Amino acid sequence: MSSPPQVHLSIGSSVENVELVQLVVEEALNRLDLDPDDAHWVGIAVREAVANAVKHGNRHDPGKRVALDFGVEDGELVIRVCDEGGGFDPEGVDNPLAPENVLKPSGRGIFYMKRFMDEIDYSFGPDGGTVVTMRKHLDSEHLDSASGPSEDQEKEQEEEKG
Amino acid sequence: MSSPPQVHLSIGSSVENVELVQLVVEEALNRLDLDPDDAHWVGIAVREAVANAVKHGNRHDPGKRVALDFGVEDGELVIRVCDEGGGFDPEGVDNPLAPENVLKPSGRGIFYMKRFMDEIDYSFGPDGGTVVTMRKHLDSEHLDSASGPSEDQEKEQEEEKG
Amino acid sequence: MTISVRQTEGFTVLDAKGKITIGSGDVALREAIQGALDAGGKKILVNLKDVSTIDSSGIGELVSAYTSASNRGAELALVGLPPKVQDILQITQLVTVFDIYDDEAEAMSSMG
Amino acid sequence: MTISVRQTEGFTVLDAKGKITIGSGDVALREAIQGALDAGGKKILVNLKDVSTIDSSGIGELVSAYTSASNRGAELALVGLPPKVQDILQITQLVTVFDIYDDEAEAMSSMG
Ligand SMILES: Nc1ncnc2c1ncn2[C@@H]1O[C@H](COP(=O)(O)OP(=O)(O)O)[C@@H](O)[C@H]1O
Ligand SMILES: Nc1ncnc2c1ncn2[C@@H]1O[C@H](COP(=O)(O)OP(=O)(O)O)[C@@H](O)[C@H]1O
Repeated sequence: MSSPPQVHLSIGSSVENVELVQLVVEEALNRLDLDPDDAHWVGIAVREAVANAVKHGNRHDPGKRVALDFGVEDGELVIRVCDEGGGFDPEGVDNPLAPENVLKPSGRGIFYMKRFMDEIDYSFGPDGGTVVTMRKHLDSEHLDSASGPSEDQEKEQEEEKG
Repeated sequence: MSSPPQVHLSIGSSVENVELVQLVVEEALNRLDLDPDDAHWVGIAVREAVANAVKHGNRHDPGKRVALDFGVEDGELVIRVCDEGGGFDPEGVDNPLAPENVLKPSGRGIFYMKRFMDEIDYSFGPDGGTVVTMRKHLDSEHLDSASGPSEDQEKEQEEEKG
Repeated sequence: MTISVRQTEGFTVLDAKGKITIGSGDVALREAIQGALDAGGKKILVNLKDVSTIDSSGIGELVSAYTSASNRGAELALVGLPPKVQDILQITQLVTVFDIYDDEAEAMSSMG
Repeated sequence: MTISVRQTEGFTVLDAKGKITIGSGDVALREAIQGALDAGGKKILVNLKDVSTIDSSGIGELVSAYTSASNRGAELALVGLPPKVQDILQITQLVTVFDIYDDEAEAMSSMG
């Protein structure tokens, strides 16, 4: 049986690479046959998380890595983004809707991540490093279509050729 | 300074995922500003290596992983593809140009890999697993354009935004 | 993203196309706005009709553009917002901050 | 890959478009060829004009198609090969195996 894609990707810390991660995530989301609008917003949430890992976590140090894990666990889409930075206090982040913040050019990333995913958790390694875990519930419908018969067929046919 | 992309990717063993790897490799090759024809053929070589890892190495077992490392080392593009399979004898592979093989439906992958890359090496882990390392020499021109100033600029501007 | 600039009836119109996102487009937008202001443009329309994706970085650039324009005594409006751009501005309560018009014609007759 | 089938002047023409590669297209091609043979087609043209990429898996499908057609007493020819498809057939010495024509018209007048 075909299983939903479980992808691990790691990149050097440059903003250009955010786009590369995005390509992988879009393709992997396609497989889940998620509603295209939902997929768009999940894509934005990942973009924000990876951008934060590159900018704030690894401070653009190309020698430091950003890792992404994409998978489906117990009917939920689970995406983890890890950096090698010094961490931060998620509770201390300003509310971008507060009147004094509405006109600031930054400070909306985490807000969007929360808005577009069902759950966001931050954890921090003992020696530094930030892990943000983002979850989104999938309809069982999506899981069905991710495990269709197409791959089995191809596998058999490949083996015939063997 | 921007460094050429160093990307690590790992996927479950399904033929669908070959396309996912391909997307990453195409995007990473774009950054090197390689001649588009060369990039096309490097892309095919990677496709063959990943297909072999999925089919022959991991025998389509979705629990087994195929890993790809893409990077530039000493002016050479270096791409490694690793699987968790039982290995094989690269010397024992049939020549697809031999008259008795020309009409076989398979057996051309490694031949194409050799043809499209400058160097192909196979190595095998003590506990199994195949690693194929493929190299292609890059003109110094390509390296220059891969480390242009654009990213530094963006970095400074990001930091202004704070 | 590609961004192209045209002048029409006293307006500077910036047509943005593609993604306004970190690493692909945010900087181009900033430079185009700055160029328009430096050239003395007083009425600037940012046409977002062909923008497929915008992230917090792109939103930040729009906010900066708005602030820069205000500081230079110029008016800046957004036109042709696709639903996804509209939505993301909405949820950070920016639709009330920006002047937003359905299309260029509407913006021109209103800002005339 | 998408593959579409049409009948014209006693020929079955399969128009392939996109990538004929492992996991995206190799199986579709096989099914289309099989379908054409099962339907009794005796002159089959595979039009590769709009194929952007082909790998060893796709090449293998073309070889299988050729063999299946021969076994069933049908003729199979390739038409409209883009340079990259031509090149990859060339380096595994398959250009001499296949009947290859520049375009449909040439194939039809020659196989007619
Ligand atoms: N991975 C991270 N490592 C360290 N600090 C972070 C990380 N992610 C977010 N932050 C902190 O949280 C703040 C708010 O992040 P965010 O809401 O994405 O807005 P922005 O990135 O525009 O500042 C950042 O300015 C930064 O101080
Ligand atoms: N990663 C691998 N693990 C195990 N065996 C392999 C691997 N790659 C190639 N092989 C062996 O080498 C043979 C030739 O491979 P290749 O030239 O790519 O042609 P094909 O994949 O069409 O058989 C395969 O049939 C297989 O037996």
